[in-house]
Amino acid sequence: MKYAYFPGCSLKGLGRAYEESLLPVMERLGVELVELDDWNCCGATAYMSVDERKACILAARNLAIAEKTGTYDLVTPCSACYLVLNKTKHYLADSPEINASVQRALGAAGLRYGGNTLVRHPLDILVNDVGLDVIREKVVRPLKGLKVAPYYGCQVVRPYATFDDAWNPTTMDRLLTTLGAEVVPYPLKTKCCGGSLTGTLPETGLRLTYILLKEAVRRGADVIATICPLCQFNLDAYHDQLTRQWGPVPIPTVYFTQLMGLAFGLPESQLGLNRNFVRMKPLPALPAKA
Amino acid sequence: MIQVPRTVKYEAERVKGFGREIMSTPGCEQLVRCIQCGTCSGTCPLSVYMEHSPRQIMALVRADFKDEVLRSRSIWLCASCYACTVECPREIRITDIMYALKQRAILEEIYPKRFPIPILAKEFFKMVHSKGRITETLLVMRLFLKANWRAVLSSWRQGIGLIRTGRFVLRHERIEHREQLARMLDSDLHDAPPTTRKEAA
Amino acid sequence: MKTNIVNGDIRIGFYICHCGHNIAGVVDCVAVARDIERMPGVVVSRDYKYMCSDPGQELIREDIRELGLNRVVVASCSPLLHEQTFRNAVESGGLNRYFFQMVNIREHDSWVHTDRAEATKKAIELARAAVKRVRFHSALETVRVPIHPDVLVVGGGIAGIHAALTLANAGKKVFLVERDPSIGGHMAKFDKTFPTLDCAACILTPKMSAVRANKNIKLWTYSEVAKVEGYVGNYTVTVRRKPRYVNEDLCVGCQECIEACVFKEGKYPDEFNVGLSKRKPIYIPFPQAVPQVVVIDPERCLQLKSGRCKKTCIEACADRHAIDFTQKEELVEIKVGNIIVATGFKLFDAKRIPQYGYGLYPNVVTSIELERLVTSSGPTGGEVVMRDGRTPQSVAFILCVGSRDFRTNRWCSRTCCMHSMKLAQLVREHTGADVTAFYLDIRAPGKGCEEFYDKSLKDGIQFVRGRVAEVTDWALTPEEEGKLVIRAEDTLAGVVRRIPVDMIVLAVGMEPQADAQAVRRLFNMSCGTEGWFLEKHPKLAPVSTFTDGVFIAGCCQGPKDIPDSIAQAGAAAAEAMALIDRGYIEQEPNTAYVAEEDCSGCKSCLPLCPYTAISLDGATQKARINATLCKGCGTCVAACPSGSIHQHLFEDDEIFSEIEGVLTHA
Amino acid sequence: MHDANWEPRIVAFFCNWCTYTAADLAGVSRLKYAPNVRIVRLMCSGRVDPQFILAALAGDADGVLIGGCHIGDCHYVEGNLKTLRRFQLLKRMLAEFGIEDQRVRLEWISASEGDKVRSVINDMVEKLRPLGPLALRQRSKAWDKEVAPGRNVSGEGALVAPGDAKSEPEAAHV
Repeated sequence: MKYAYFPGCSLKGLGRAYEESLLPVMERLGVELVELDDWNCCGATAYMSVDERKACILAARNLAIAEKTGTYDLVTPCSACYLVLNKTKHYLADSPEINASVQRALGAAGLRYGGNTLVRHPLDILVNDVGLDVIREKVVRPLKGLKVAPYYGCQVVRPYATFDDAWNPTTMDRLLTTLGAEVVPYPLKTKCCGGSLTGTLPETGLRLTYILLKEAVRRGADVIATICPLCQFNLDAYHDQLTRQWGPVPIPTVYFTQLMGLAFGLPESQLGLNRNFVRMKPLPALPAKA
Repeated sequence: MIQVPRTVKYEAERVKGFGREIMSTPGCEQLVRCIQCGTCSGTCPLSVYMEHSPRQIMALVRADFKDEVLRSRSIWLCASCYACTVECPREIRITDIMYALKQRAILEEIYPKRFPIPILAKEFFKMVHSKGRITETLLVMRLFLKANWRAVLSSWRQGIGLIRTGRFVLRHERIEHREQLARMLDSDLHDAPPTTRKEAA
Repeated sequence: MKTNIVNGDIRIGFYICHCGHNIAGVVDCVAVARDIERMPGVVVSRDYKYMCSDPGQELIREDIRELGLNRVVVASCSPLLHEQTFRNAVESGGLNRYFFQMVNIREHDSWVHTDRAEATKKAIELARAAVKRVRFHSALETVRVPIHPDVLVVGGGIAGIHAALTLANAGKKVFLVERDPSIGGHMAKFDKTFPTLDCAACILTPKMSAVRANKNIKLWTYSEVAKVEGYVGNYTVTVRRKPRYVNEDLCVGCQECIEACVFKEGKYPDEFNVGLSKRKPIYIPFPQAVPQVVVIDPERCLQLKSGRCKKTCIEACADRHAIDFTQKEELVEIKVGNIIVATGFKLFDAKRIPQYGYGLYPNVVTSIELERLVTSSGPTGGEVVMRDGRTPQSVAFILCVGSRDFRTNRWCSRTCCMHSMKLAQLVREHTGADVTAFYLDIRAPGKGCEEFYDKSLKDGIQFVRGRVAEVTDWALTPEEEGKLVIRAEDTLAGVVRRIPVDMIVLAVGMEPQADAQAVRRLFNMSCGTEGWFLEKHPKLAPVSTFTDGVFIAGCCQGPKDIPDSIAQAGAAAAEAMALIDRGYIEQEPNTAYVAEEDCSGCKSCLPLCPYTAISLDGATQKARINATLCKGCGTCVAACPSGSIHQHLFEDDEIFSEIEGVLTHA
Repeated sequence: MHDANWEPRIVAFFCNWCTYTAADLAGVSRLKYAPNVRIVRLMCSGRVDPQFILAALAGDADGVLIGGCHIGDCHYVEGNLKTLRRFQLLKRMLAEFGIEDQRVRLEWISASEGDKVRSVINDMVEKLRPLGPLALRQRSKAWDKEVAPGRNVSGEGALVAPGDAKSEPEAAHV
């Protein structure tokens, strides 16, 4: 299986542990991710706040480059990138005016976008293309006894719920169960982490982060699994301030791909787990195999 | 002295046609069907910090109170989580309306001053325009310098943590074809190709 | 039979109606009248403010008398609205009523266009077409067909019951067909009724007994209509009677068989108590059920499922032998002249809004569940309790669940505001709990309803205007621990609130029945986009349908409360009676006929007619059309290769001239 | 090519029970649509004789729209099925004559679909606009004779109006 791969800026910066775990896991499953040539920033929420047309152009450049590779499925791990690229796709398809204007801009750089690129999330690929049965076969170290709060955040399931339910997504729940982990009921699984507000207006964003962490602790989770670099950063990097303001909420937040890596028996050091502020406790030793 | 604010709104404060203009933006048309039920505000994780709840913003837009809307911090507090959009019983894409309002505020330069969120948006915009990609740590540093340099002091521990965990990137991420991107972003909005325009000039 | 006076002295009167501003606001009526005036054969061309008014009609009569008109054209609204009005006027003026043609320049022109010039041009062209057409009209006779005096009422809810009783009390014979084992419908489940708070059972049960007692009513419960054939006055209906495995004529409702059933306790969800209690495989739907006859659930009964049961029920009924496991489904054919459809509604499935946690949190209940809880004959004997048996200290009502929502049901269900207020008052009366109602708009337009709202306020019910965003069980503050938490904007106070409560009641809205489309087809009715049965005219014919002799009553036509359902039921009964008592129906003489001299006897028309109105005359080998069977669709006319079949009112010449007329350039 | 003020002219045959009622509903709902259509009421779409369509096209219409009840909903059980079969045959024939596919259209519109009346009419007008006038007589004078073999309709001459359509109303009134 071969896919075009759009890492996004975060996976090269704050969220590099996501890429560090995603790539070996995909390789283990025989999924080839070919990084898009000279991809650019998707524009995230910020670009859309300034200029809608330019935001579309920015995202469309990536869609066009992906289309040119002939591999129509473009895998995008970052929630913001996933949303922005999908949204642009919808805008171009729904509005002839926007489409014409964007095509002109692409044309200025000798590009064209025919509307064929499919923007997909690794969760979608793993559960729907690879399949849980194949994943189960690769599990050498089941995550028995590990209680995980599955946290999806917002932008992958909303507003374009393409592969899962917008209110109660379950793809990651099923994946984690396949890895042998125990999924705790986590009603806040699609609530907002505060996004970039944790940085711009900490007094607002951090409270959202705190609520997420507190409820995960209350539900008895050992770890929160996330699918987005910004969510991971927010839930992981502010414990200092959170503790000062509301008291400790000691729970680590890792990428679901890191948990997959652990279950596949990949060494912790290769999965970027050491990049966490709040480190995950080492898994209990495996019982001797019969 | 006790300030007793007067809250009456005069017709002169309305910018007639503003609401209609926003509602004609692609994706914002459904606003006309809002019944002010407040689901958006009830769903919004950030409405509790807004001086006007999302529902009130919708009402103000429809009533043409342009200044009140564009100067408000509410529109910038939207974190784009899209909860309101999927919950709205009238299928109003509230998040997209917030975007349309933010764009207008930036265009007309009437967003709240020294308010970090629009500043981040603009800095982000500039960095992508010149480099093609974002280097988060550098972006945040710039934001701190422009908006609230004291914040740097309170988050120094975090900075050290990022350095320790190898996530603090100081080298600019950039794409190869930057001039190509610039050409695209600066391309003309209208039909006329650049050559004809020269001729016309 | 038909005489075309094409070459005779054609004297046409043309009238264009302003309809106040409805037409004249867009169409230049004077210009139209002036244009038509110049057409050949037109003797008079007038414009008038309201043609349908008495003076308007008199204008026509007078011109017929004074000017010797023999054709009349009126350009006004849709012929579906006023064609009969003007035909009557023409007739009372002394002319055959079919020397008339109507032009629709309101629904099809002034109401749908804004450009005055274009609309006027269209009106002129449509009017010219009618003037050209009317020349070919001929004198026809209205066909009279006798009407069968019996009536079928479908659905035994309050609407069906009332319609059946009204007809039966007037001496008409009624077949009342109900799908469930008992009549009573939704109303039988209610405790009290708003806004009077009178006991629902006290007003419904006597009517149910009256149905049972009335000799003119043939009550068939546990039965469904399987097939409908025929037309107004002469319907043949096939009713499917499902086996209840109990002989209705022998059972006296002593219920000893239920006592004797091998299941010692109820085991299966009781439909009447919406699953809040359990029943046995043999049961009586509810104590006041009509008929008082037990029924056996074939899905649950050991004997019917496996054939291996001690059959203690049969032993218990040894004297009467009412239990009959050999009963089979029966198809019964009946003849009726009119049909009243009162098939009701179903409640919105609250699970479709996952944010409200119905099915997830046990103390989130629907309004009908609460209704059963507050009823003294209900599963808790009238005690409002939570699933763990505790009495709630705080109860919240969420209104408009599934209603006024583009993702589910767009309409307002009309009764939920009042229904919720009634339940809220009862909850306060029963438990003293704090009650908060979250609403979008309070709709209390019925008689006594606004007063009821006022009473609710006085009773201390808190009203919060705001649609609840979500119901969760995670606590942010100590007082939220262990409670259900509502998050909503209090839109009038302008703040977002989190409100912890013990119990949440979802005021679920009304929806068309799941099989509304199938029922619609069965009776040849139309449905609106929402799925409610469509009335012939929203104001002038609210209980009629587009099929003559088929009437609708109650919530199958749209959400309504008990008084309105009953009013409609009465109206439907009266409409049916009006037809019955006249004794005959008049049919449009738009039947097809064969010009025998042209018929080649090719037989290609024979299979086209769904009413088998066409036959081949054995002697002449020509097609023959039975006018009483013909419904006037004209399909055979269009298909006849030799052009020998014609249709009254839709003659080829008439249509060709109409085509020609609309294509003139005005 | 053609007159800048040219507007497509459409003759519509609507069945009494569904589509005509739907058009009434569009009116009652005050939906606005293009004023290019002239509706002829028939009891059932099954009454639409192919000759009506040809007469309309020959008589200077640029398009013909037929509206009936949805399949399965026909007031007369299955009149619309007959319409459909006949329509498919006619379409093939019209294609032979080089008459564009978009010019003759069959739509199922139920009594409650007022909005569909609007959208279908608007859509048809938009689709006819780029095609320009049908101008059947210019296209084929011979064909003209074939479809309307001298049918003497109103005593005012052949069904197909005389050459100069613009002066026709006056001519008719003389």
